[in-house]
Amino acid sequence: MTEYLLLILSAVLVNNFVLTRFLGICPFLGVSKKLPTALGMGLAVIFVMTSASVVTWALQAWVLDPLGLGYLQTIAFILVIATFVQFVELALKRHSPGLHRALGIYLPLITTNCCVLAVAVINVRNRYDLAHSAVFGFGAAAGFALALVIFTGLRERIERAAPPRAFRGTAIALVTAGLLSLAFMGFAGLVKM
Amino acid sequence: MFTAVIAIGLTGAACGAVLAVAARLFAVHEDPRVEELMAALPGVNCGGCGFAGCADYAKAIARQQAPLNLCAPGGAETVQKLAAVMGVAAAPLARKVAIVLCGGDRQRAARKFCYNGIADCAAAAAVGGGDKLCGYGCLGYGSCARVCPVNAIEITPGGIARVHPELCIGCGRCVRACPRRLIHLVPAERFIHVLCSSKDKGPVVKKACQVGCIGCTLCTKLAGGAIKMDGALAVVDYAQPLENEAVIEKCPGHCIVKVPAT
Amino acid sequence: MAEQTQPLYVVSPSPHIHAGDSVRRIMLAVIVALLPALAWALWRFGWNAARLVAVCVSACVLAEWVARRLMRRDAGIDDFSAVVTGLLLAFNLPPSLPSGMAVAGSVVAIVAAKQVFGGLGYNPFNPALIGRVFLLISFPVQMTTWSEWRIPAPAPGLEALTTATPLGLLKTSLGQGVMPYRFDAATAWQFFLGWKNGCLGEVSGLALLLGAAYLFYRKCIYWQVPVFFIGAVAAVAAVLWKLDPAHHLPPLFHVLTGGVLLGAFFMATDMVTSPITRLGMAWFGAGCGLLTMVIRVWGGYPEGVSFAILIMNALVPLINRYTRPRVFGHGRRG
Amino acid sequence: MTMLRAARRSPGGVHPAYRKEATQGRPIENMPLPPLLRVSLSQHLGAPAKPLVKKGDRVRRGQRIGEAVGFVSAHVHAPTSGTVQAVVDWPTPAGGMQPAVEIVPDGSDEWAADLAPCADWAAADSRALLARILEAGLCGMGGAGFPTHVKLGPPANKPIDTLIVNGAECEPCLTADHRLMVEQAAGIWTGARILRRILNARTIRVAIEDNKPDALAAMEQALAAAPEADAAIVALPTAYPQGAEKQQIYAVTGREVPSGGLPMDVGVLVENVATALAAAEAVVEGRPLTERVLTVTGRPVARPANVRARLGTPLSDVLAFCGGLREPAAKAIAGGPMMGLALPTLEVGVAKTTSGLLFLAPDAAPAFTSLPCIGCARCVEACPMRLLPAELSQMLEAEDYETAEAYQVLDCIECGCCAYVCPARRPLVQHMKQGKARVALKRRQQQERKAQA
Repeated sequence: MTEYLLLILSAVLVNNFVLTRFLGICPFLGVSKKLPTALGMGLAVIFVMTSASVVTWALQAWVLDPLGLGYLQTIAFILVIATFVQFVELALKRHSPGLHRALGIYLPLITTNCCVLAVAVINVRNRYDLAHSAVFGFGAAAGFALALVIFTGLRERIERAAPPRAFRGTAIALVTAGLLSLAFMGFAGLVKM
Repeated sequence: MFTAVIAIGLTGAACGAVLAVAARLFAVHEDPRVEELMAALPGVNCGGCGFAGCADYAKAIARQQAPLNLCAPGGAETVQKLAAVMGVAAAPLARKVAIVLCGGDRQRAARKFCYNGIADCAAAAAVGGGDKLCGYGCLGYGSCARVCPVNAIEITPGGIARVHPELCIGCGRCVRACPRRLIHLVPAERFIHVLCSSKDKGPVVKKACQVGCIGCTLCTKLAGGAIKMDGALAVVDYAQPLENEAVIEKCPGHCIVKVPAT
Repeated sequence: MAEQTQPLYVVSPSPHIHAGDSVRRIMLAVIVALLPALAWALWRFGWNAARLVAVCVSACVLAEWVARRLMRRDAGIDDFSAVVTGLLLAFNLPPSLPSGMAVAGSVVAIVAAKQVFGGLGYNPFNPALIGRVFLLISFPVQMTTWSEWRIPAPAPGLEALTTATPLGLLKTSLGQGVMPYRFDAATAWQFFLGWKNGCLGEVSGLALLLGAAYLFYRKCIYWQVPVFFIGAVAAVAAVLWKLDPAHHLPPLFHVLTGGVLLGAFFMATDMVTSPITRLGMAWFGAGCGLLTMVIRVWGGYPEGVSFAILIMNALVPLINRYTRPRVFGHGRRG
Repeated sequence: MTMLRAARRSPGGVHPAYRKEATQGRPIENMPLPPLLRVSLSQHLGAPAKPLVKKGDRVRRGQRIGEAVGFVSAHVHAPTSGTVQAVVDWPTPAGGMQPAVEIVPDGSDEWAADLAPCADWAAADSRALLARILEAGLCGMGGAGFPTHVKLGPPANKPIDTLIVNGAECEPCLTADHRLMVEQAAGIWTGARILRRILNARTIRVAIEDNKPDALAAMEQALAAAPEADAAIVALPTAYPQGAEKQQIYAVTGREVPSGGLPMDVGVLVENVATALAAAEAVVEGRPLTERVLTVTGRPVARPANVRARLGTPLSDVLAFCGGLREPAAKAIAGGPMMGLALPTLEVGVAKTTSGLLFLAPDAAPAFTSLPCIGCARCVEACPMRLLPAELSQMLEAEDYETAEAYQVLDCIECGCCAYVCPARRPLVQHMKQGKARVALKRRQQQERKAQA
């Protein structure tokens, strides 16, 4: 059991997908204006990444490997991820239109979110079994959500700052994200993978 | 190669089936025209039409609850596009620009006290009634300039707001931002304006400002109905044409000016 | 109507009197509070300390002046905040660090961590710590070479000189399960007085406490952050020490070594980057202490104070949001 | 059991040097009639009074010259006998333009016998007493100016069990209430009894800060001379804003007025000592409110004093009576230094709410700056309502009124403690005032939209 815990800990703190592996930056910047929206995005990404890890593992183990179609990995994974995202979008539009409108373009963009594809590919490369893939998928998504929530808090603070004209808007957000990842480097070596 | 096509084809088919079921489960009705109307609007979200943004204005048009010519930034061609989508003929909209009806900057208007507080017109007006002796004049703390989406309003070194007509898109945000209601939307081609909004009588205005309207009514005679008196204040009626430049020299209060038209 | 009886009155919103304090006086108070630690550093490390402090402070002030001119803002250096950042950055550097790196750290601290956000009050992260962590990650070797100090060897009578810091020794030797040296009252007193190596400002606990007392007197810091910070460090260390005395040192060791005292009283209590509610300060301090111990015991770096404070700085907006006091007239019967 | 300690310590608050030495020992001086009285018809909260007189009319002292308009308003009476010179729009201390009646006194100071004095008010019916209070045009003289007859008539379902007479006078520099308590303690107790009779409340508490020992002693003697059931004096610890309504109720009774609520929601009513005295004069001697005591002080003032001036006396005349300015003053303030209104001109008449006239020399008038907030949390420490002035002011600077409303900006009592301690000298109270106005406006618009939909 501690093995799974360490896996999650390493995915959330040590190799955080956003702050250490620098993946999923566009929704990280796009959705970090208001906290409720960020929480909504975090949950959506957790659902998509966890389920995508499971399904992509199944796809790899039962379809691609036996048929020797490893080279089709990316296309198949994207196909599955897109389906999940479309599913989430329809569900959200039906059950919470407010969150759907707030997330706006960034919801369908989860398909192109590199975190989702990355977790699927890493699962395959590290030869994780089903349980490990699911746990790692969940850990990676939790890391993304944690970084997103912390960054949204920071973003609401620097919205009130007065950076020079050239740094207003996304530029100052990127500088802050850089400093945040500098801080997260403290967790380097925390878990002996 | 053949097995690859079959494998990916089947996966695709499975995903398609899942989505088909989901689409029926989560069906939501939405008026298709709203997207088209949104495309026609400039998307500045300036609120000039009185709605919270282009999306709300589009929804209101789709429900036939709003006229088509409210979008000032869009101007005439937007009105045509909206009319096309709704299949309705709509009257074109004359382009309007904002103008600040006050000319008394720090050198020409006396001050009542030295103000010390937030550099914002609404805040300054609430402290001691504004630091200008004239109770109606522009305080020059830039509330309008900060609100303008296209930076068309400049606060002159003399501390008064001046609109650059060529930049103004007529969205009307500055009109709402000015606590003293000095900014009005006027037809773009007009170039003669009475730069004063003080309703005080002549002697009071003379003590407060060197370029105030002292209510001598001379301009109303010369302009032949295009300028009317509102108490002791001359007000231009923009519905009537006004070409007679003689008003500018004859005005003893020096408050009628020629603003270069665009 | 109203003739001018005398020169125009000044009219402003209420209140019309003031307690008298200003940002400048607060920064001066912090500088005065840092003097004891500075004196000990000069005495203990000699010329190196003087060089580093001079380089850092002047680099910070110059960087701020140039940045403000580039941003066409008023030259904000008269509030001494750049001097404070320079001093604190110098206190976080090993004495033997080359001046060029110190200048680089200063420029990053002032420009990247403060002025780019618009100057004092807008920066979410503590500038001095950003400078230090930047240097630690960019120049790991130079940032971890220390001066010698006399080590109380495990067996009595044996004396040895080493250049590793107490924490550095702990990290390396404990890895092989060997206790580096005995830690008893005499050693604790030696550490507290300052007879150990480490960064310029963190060596002498006594000097830091003197400065902290002055800050409390001038009401520049509140007790919540330092007490919960040191409390959390001591608590975690005590639990680990109880569970496995062979591999962990007592809590007093963890409190007296590394940057805990400097961090708790001067870095974490930086007004701009710490919470504004008392409850929030408590959580902030506890968080800093916990993360410090996590990094020290399980992390890759021997010292975790800088990273812990920076990570907690990132959480400050969330802390401020969720620790709001109950407004008068709300809650019970409101 | 006539002297009690505070039940609780109200949160936050600051301790400014209270600088009352210049005038706390000086007895009240009656000011002679000025050459011209300019009586504002809007000396109270609520709608300004409707003028009843026109140019050339002859009036006598106490004759009603302004009619209350609507429920929350108050009558205005001629402060002396004379002829009405004009009814003109004139700036008020807050800067707005309101109607005012200019009267040229004829020196006879002849009373109009409108209100019959009634000595045995104990027998009179409480509704008659309340009518007399309305007739006399009384309003809160502590500074708010809320019409007293409205306050004394709470709805039936809101019984009042405790009347608090506010003698805290926590504003630095002001000593008007202090001198009133020392010189006319008996009158204040009579007024308190009358107010209790009207409210049929059970308890009377007179709250006085413990930095006024002579006032405490005088009030205690007056109470001992005419003992009263369930009446006592509460010596409150000196702090600012101890005199604020909500804070004083909490300190004296331990009850917390709910947010957005009124003191009557917790069965308490607070009245200023000057208002109690005016109630006594209105009922016992049948005299409407025509004059009040104010402290003229500040380093630039030649002879600081407590002056009893007629309502409408131009402040320039009051200043002249106190020997004028011996050095240039940067600020002239109506009221105290913490919540007073800075005046653009001295040509404003004394109003029912003018508790002081304070002059600040240029070096003693600190200026606000727009430096950024450095998050030092001293304002959070000082706020008596436990709000977050630092966060609120930054939100209001960024015009984010929704979050400001969620952070309870409407609960701000504008006491000035936050701006007083702010090292960055930010105009926090102005941010709060603007925020409250915008949030209230937004709520009204929402209600209108809901009403239409």
